[in-house]
Amino acid sequence: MRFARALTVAALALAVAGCEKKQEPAAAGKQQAAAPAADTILIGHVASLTGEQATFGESTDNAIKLAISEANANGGVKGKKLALKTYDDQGKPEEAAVAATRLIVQDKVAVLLGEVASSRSLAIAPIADTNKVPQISPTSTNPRVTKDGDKTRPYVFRVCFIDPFQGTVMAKFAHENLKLKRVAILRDVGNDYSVGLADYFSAKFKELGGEVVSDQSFKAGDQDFKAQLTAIKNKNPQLIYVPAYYTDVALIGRQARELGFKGPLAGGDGWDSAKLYEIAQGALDGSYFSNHYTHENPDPRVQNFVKKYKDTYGSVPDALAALGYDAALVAIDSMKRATDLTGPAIRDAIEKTKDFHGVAGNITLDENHNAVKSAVVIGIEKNTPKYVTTVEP
Amino acid sequence: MSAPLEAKSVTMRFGGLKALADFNLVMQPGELVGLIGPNGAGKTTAFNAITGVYTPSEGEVRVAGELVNAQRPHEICAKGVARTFQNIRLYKQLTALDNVRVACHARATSGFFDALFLTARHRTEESRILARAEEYLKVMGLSHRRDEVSRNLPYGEQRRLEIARALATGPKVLCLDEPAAGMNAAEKVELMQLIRDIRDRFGISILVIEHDMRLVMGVSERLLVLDHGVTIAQGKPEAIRKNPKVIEAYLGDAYLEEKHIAITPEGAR
Amino acid sequence: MSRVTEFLQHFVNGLSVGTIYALIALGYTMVYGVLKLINFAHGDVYMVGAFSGYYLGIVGGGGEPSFFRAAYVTLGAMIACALLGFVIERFAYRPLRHRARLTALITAIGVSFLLEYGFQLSPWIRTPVQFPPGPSPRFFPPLIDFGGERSIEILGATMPKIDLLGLGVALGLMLVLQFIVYRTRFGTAMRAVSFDPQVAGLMGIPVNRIISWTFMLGSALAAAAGIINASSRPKIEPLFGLISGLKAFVAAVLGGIGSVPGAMAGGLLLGLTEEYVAGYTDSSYRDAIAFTVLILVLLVRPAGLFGRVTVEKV
Amino acid sequence: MARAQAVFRSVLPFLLGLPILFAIQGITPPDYALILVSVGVNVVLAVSLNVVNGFTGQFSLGHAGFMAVGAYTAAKITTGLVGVDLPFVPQSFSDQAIFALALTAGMGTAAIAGFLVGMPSLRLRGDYLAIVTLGFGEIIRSIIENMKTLGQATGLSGLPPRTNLVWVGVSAIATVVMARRLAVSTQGRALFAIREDEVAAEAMGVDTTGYKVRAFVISAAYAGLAGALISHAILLATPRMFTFVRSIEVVVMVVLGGLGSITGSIVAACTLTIALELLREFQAYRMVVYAILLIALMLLRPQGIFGTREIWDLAIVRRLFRTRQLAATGPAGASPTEVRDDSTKGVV
Amino acid sequence: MTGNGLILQVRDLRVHYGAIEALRGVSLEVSQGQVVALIGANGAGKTTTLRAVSKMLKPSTGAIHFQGEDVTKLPSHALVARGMAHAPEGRGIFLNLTVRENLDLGAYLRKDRAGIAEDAEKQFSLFPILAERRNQVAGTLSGGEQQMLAVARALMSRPKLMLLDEPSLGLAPQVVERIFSVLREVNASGVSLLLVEQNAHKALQLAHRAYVLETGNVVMQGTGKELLASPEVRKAYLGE
Repeated sequence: MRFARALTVAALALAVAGCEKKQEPAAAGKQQAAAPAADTILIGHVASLTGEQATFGESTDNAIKLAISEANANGGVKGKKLALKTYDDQGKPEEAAVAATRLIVQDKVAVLLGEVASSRSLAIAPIADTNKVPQISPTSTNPRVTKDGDKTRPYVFRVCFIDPFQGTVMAKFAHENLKLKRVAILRDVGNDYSVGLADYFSAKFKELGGEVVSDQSFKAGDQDFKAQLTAIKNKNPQLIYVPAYYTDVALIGRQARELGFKGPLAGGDGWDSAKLYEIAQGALDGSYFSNHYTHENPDPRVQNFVKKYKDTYGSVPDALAALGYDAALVAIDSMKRATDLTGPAIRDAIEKTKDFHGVAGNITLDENHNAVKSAVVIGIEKNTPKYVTTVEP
Repeated sequence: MSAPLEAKSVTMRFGGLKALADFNLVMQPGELVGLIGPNGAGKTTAFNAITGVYTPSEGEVRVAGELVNAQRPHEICAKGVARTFQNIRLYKQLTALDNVRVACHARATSGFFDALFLTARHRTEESRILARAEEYLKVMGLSHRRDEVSRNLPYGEQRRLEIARALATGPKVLCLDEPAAGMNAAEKVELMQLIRDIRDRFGISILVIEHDMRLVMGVSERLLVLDHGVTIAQGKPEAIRKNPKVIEAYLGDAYLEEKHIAITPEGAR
Repeated sequence: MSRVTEFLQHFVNGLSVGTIYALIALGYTMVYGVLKLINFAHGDVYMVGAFSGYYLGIVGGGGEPSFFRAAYVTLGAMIACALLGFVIERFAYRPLRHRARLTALITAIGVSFLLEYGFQLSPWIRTPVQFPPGPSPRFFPPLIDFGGERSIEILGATMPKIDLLGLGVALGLMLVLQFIVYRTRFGTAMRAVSFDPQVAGLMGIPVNRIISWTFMLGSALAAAAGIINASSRPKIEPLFGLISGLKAFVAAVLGGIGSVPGAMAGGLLLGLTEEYVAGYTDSSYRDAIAFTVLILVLLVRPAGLFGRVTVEKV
Repeated sequence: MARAQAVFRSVLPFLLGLPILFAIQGITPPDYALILVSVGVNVVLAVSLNVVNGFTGQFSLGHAGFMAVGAYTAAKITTGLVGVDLPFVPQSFSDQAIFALALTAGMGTAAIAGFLVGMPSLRLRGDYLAIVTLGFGEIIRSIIENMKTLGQATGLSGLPPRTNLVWVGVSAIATVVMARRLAVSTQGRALFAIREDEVAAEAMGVDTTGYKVRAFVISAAYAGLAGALISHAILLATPRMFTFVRSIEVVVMVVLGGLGSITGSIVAACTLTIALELLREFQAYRMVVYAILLIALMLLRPQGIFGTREIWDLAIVRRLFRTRQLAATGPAGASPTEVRDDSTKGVV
Repeated sequence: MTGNGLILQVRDLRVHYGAIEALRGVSLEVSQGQVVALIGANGAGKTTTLRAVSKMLKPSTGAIHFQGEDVTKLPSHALVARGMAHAPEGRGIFLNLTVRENLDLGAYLRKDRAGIAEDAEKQFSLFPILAERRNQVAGTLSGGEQQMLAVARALMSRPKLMLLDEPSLGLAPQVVERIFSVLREVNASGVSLLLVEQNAHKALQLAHRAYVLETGNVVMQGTGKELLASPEVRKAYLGE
């Protein structure tokens, strides 16, 4: 009966697994003891604090912490203090799902914030739906995040615009404002954000009568893009659209210039970071990118946020930080407006968010739970961002 | 009927080196043949060419009449040629029993499917293999070591286990590569008896490479002498011992003076 | 751009990436040569090398970008990484020297994780520098100022001067290594240890010390690669050794792991293959095609380009 | 009659296991469910990789690639057949039947992928095999990232929630039963023989190439199963879930558990998965602690948790249960395959 | 034989391979300037003894004194520094290095470049065939040439005691003669030898003293002549 023994072992292992997990509430209880549930509202955040995209998780988490401490300083919500619980997901969808489940079921968070990347938000969304806890993603721009097939996911929201809009904005800008006819695309093939933007840009630009002369790709983590850029340059485009994160864009800009490409580069909100200019060292002068906001915006709200963030963390907030901050603000605002602090009540309140003044633009949620807001186009001159124009949806 | 094993002008070249030249051997059923020669004479090369470890550069190897030149060792093994190794190559972390059972596998007919779904065929096969393996262990006097990990066995028993393992593949021809290396005189005498017993009991042909003259002369019915890859002599032990070429290349003068090199087991005790 | 120029431009680009791969691959191959261990943390040593240069460049300064500053930062980083290599070998690998090789591979993975995730932590030292650097990328300061034009043109193909210098330094280091390995007492001892550590001990060679030195040498080369790469592509972050490390490992295997000329050839071959694949075919399949080339080479030559297959004695 | 008996024996572990699994499924709160799923999936992965790395002694680093093949195949089937009901049966049953079909198909395609990868690459040894399997894994991922029908980098989302603890449990049992039956069968011993000494195995009639490929194919099939399960648990299949880092995680489990030890793999898979979960509180420090844990464990127990032995071979367990010595329980002994691959000896 | 005349003294040496005890308390002595032979069947523990003495293996218990100094705990390379050389079983030639590099490695711990070059020439005159191949990779040498190289390399460290493991293994008779005559010369120049040899006849002819090992134990010892004359030895090891 050897297999019987094997079976026992398997069962035992599962049981052990179960038991060990059972002890966990004790561990989690410590936190709860420090912040008793009665007068605290817990907000959950799933973020990539480690791994390839750790920098994004760090940005949003910092900004959310800021928003929460501000809210607490202003008296909290419904007389209760807010507390944040962040779990790391290493940038992996499976981990994001587990982390979200744990936040919802075990830590009983009122609202779930995150994730930055669409692929991870997609893993969290069904869990938020099933458990009836609202999820607000700061920056997941893939249209499918808030969709379950054709239906809109009732508990999933975002405070950013979506890829089709942003891709179109830049296509229109390139075609109409810059009057360009020939563009090339360089996309991060392993990144859903980049692929999505590139596809929508390409479709719109062609629709407007332009030509995409070259469509090249790279992979996040690559250091050298000269092969693709040489191929692109050989096709003589007037502009290169690089819908990628600033972590890669700066190097792409430098190498494009080293190869003698003189035209503009263009991109999306992923470009927005002070690091971009620090690393590019002027290589991106003359380029444009679409964004949710500009930190030059004189609105005191924006300036206040930029200053606080800089004081606390020592760097200028990037778009991810701004949107993370907005996501937290929307959550807090909705909780204030909600009839009670149950999931469905907060959900209803979030859904009614209209013309909310975030640091990254005014947020009105449409029937698909996407933020309807204008995009700004920012140009880079002398290695500093300059506001160029606003594109309404 | 064709001979169980036949090598016809087999030549092995490595780069420019001719390790074995024009090697001819016909093993008759039930025959005991010794293969001797100085180190590096090409004895093990001959073994490797016969058992498929090497593919002969020229010539033919036939097992029971079938040409097996390009075949891989496991195919040749399945056709009935088994071997042991000069430097013992047991499965060190497996038990004695399992070492032999692996060899029984050469004759197994069940597949992975049977093993995973515990078919009736699998069960009968397993019990058959177990019985066979235990029998071979018994024949080689290793039953008491059945469940011991093979690397923990004493040297002599490892040698015997290797023979048991080779036998378990159910060969028609058994090739033993220096089976007595590292055995003491008493063990060697036992081994000699054992080799004869195996031949009688299983009716197989045995080819032995051995340095110990007493053993190989005592046990072989026929001897082949290799030197620098060339067969310099072959014939009955008595004749080989007196062959001047062999004495010059290998045996040395000392052997001329010996009167009774081939000793009987009784004589040794 | 004419076809010839384009071809040449790709060649120049591929060369500059290939030398980086080659320098890292040398470390893999040397460590493998003496220990038969895939030093999984080697890519991260490369990363640490770049960061050491970054910190030295900021703190030590050395003033304005100059040749002196470049030399000082490069050598400093090489020494720092040599020490790191020593520590890794001494504490993570040596205790497992006589164990199964996969065991040491797991500690190597552990060390790799430790460096990657350790460097991703948010800083606990804030002045005069921030350490650990945290996940967001940092700008590697320019070490050398060429003044005037930053690039030169060769038959229509452009090459930044910094890349040219990097190429020169890399080739120089490879020559030095070649000299060390094949012309010095230490090199002979290293090759002896690589062939048979036990017998090497019988010659009076202090095997442990040779292995330590080999580790340090390999790590120093990785640091140099880190600096050269960061000078030309001045963005460094804690995970940037991961992909380069993997690619360099592929290059080492391609060349025949354990072979010094093999690592150089493998690195250059991989760099050029990637470049031409991305430049002339579909760049989205770049990695896939690079790996396919690797697999095809290995199927034809199972021990890599320069590796020798030894027939097992039966 | 004998046939019926054989069938009964063959499925007995599942008959015994199912009620337990349903009970576990019934009582497990939802937050533990997902963790148990990932524990189970890791058990499937580790045990199946052990068949190649531990039993056969071949160093494969491509498990994640096969997971991806299985996951995408199954996802394509379940999303394609969403809303399709089998006639005459309740809908829930129909869903489960379709899922079973999807899992089987996932195993099948992964097995085919395993065959295609294994056939050419298994002539290579040691690190060369490792790098080639890693390369194939990356090629598979690269192809997925470029295929529009597979959703490119975004992957396939909105998969129906079909994975539950019963499916995972059954899969884990199936994997363990597979490995165990293999370990005590003549086929499994042939694999051990290949690990111990390939030349001798070949000489004793083991078709080493054929057996290595078979082990590889079986292992790949179960990796495909694991991929299909995890993707239907988080309702998503993206290329990012199947990077080489995932393969490395599985190798870590196998080595930590002890090469060749099935129970070792199970324990290591459970321990590591749960440890990582417990460490989640540490946020960014989590992976640092994990790394230190890994190094410390390996330095303290270099042969893995159980060496090549099984849990019941350990003296302390023996004393506890007074089990009779099992006849030939696979390999025993202290250190795992101490193979120093000298194929490139001294080319420096 | 006085204690002062001993160059090597081994007491109660035990070596374990896992659970197996390969040496079960071997004691032996080598006097200054003597040739001592170890004979015995394969697996009796001869090679293990040599390896334990030169620290290729770690002995479990026992004491080793070299030139009066306790060297039980020292590593291989420290023993070389003290004047012990070991030409291991299977010759241990670095097949990837040239003949000259192999010789240079033999003198690894010596610093006198001139002396090393001089000694290398000395070896070349002792083995002219090696001189012809000095820049050839050792892997291309024949077995006999490799064995000569192994002996030459061991001599490069100017040892006081040389351990030799099966120097005649696999060699043609005339090469064996050559090796043994070299060994005689070497010994005459004052180097003590501890020799493991399967060719017991040759070994005992050369040896001043000899030990017979069986299954990890010394079962007999005496002068070379005594053992040559012993009926047991003649029967068991000389094939008579």
